[in-house]
Amino acid sequence: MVPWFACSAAIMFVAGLYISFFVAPTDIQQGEAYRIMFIHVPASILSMFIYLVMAGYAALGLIFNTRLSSMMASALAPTGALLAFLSLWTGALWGKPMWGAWWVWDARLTSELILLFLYLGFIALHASIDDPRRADRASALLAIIGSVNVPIIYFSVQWWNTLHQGASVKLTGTSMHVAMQQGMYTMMLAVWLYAIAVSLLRVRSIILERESKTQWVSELMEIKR
Amino acid sequence: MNKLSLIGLLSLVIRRDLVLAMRRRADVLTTLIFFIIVVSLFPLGVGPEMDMLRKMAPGVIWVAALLASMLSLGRMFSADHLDGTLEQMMLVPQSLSVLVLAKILAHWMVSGLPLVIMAPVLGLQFDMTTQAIGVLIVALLLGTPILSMVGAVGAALTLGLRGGGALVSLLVLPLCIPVLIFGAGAAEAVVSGTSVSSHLSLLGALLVMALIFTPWVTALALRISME
Amino acid sequence: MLEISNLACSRGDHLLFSDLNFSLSAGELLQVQGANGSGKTSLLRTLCGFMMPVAGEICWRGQNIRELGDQFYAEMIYLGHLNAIKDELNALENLRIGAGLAGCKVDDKQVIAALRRMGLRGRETLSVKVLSQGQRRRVALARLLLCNASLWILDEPLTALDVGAVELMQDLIGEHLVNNGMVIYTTHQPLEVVGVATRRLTLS
Amino acid sequence: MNWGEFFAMNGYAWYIWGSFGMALLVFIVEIVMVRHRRALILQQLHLMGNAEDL
Repeated sequence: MVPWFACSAAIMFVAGLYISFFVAPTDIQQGEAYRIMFIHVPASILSMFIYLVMAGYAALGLIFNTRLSSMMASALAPTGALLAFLSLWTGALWGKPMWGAWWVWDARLTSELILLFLYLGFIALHASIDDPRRADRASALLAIIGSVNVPIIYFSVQWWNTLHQGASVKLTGTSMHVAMQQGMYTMMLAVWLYAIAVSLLRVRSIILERESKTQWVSELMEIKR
Repeated sequence: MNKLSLIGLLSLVIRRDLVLAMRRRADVLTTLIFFIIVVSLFPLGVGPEMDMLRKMAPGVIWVAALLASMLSLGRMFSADHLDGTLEQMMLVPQSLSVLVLAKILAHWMVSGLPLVIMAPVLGLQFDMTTQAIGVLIVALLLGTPILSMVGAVGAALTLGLRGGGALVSLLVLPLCIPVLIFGAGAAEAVVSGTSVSSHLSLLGALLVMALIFTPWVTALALRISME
Repeated sequence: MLEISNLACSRGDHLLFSDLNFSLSAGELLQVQGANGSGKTSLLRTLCGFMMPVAGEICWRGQNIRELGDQFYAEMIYLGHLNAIKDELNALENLRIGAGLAGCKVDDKQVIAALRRMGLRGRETLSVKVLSQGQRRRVALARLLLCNASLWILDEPLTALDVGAVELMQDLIGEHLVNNGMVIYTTHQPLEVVGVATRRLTLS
Repeated sequence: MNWGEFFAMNGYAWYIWGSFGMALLVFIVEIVMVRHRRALILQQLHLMGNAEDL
């Protein structure tokens, strides 16, 4: 399954990049810089979505004690963390020419930063517990707590921000050009497929690692040898 | 042989933890002194202009309180874990959540309450108005128990791990952001003349929510960690 | 009354034992044997509900202990490798709290009687810090006397005990069994209780 | 539109290519890491398999 997702991700990336750089016209207000959005928006949305999926898998693993879903959760975490980082990075690079600042203490930005910390906490907790079953269960609990807290943090930061400074910057250009939309969707799909491919690849490694003593892996090894 | 009631268990554990803390007074004092030192370092770092200090005082005190409470989190369960008392605690015939709540309350009395008591003095150092100090105290009273509760979850999750201290900060600090925002915001609202009560009521709501969920989650985390 | 069926336990991803079946009824003594790492402690910890079994179930009076929860805990007492004793407190305080955690209210007279029974006369109010390892173990064992739990789960109860204390333990276990108690324990030292046939369970 | 103009991006070159470059870097690094991990595990499994044969 992995090659299929990987190939389609690659195709989508090429198509998406083509549309975003050659087809989509220059934005009137933002100039060329808006093209960063083509990578920024998919990365941000996916980083949040992956967290939800991860917390969901973790909860499944915690409640029904299924090993595969816990492994899926731990396979998703690094990808999510990287996408969160990417979202912050591209956001900063977009913010500098647009807002004149690398960083603004806006609710969205702060939540994304916290999201990155939650991912890092999940990974660090999982990595520092030797017993894999305890690691799965402890980090699952953390993921669930985190998913409860993200909305609280989002609203509290938003509230704090609106008290501090009147006008927070909103995304401009509500009515997007068709080509822009197409570019965005294609890139979104590409990142999506990429995330699936790379997590599947990772979960395969994790399964091999964890099940190395069971029968079927050694049988697999016989075949490969 | 009488059975111990729920309240009996609660007070037993609180009394036990307080006695233990009193016999290890140095630990309690370390947290408090750390708090005072961190707050006192800020004017040295940013300069002694009174206007600026007055403005940043609530934030500084809150951040210092947050850091100080992180400092004492490691001790919450680890000593009991090392000598086996925690195993016995998991076998209480009453709900583990109640026991955890007792431990959290004891932890707050030992590490949170001294900070609240110390805060007005530090507020005066930063030339805060009496009214602002009053609000700061109320906010700290509402907020520091939440820090203990959220911290308990982190402490339970990282129980017995190497490098647990740094890890617990990584896990807990991001979750404490709302407390920090509303806590510091309340005192700042006094300065800027906006509504204080909304901040405090939000803080109160957070406290109630934490009171309901965190003992239960901490108990669950302890069960996971003890396995 | 305690029934274990098809129990399987693992530590991490490593399977310790599987398909373990035994039952224990009132007045019976069970010694769990096995080499280091064969899962003796894990078995006891699973019986206490600390660890989740991979498969199988543990029933107390016909009900799974997971469902019983507090009711089961009220009837059992567990003594692990660790003494669960605080250095900062004295023997009396330690026991009062220990009994409280086990869910029973005791007064100081009972505690002192228990400590004297364990041969700690005159050391009741000494800080545990100054007691020897064996004496600490005795303090921990005194908890068995304070709560009338019917099931005793003892992990290496004889560690650090001298000959006199081992004999004392044999007497205590004997009394408990006569009163329709149940004892499960692990040990590397011989422990013979007069008049009771020790059942043995060997883990491999 | 010639290539020089395209890469200049109307003066936003740093920002845009910084973003997409970092994205590319992140993806490549992640893929390399995952592949490396897999290779390590397979190697280890081979070692263990061989050890059992001996």
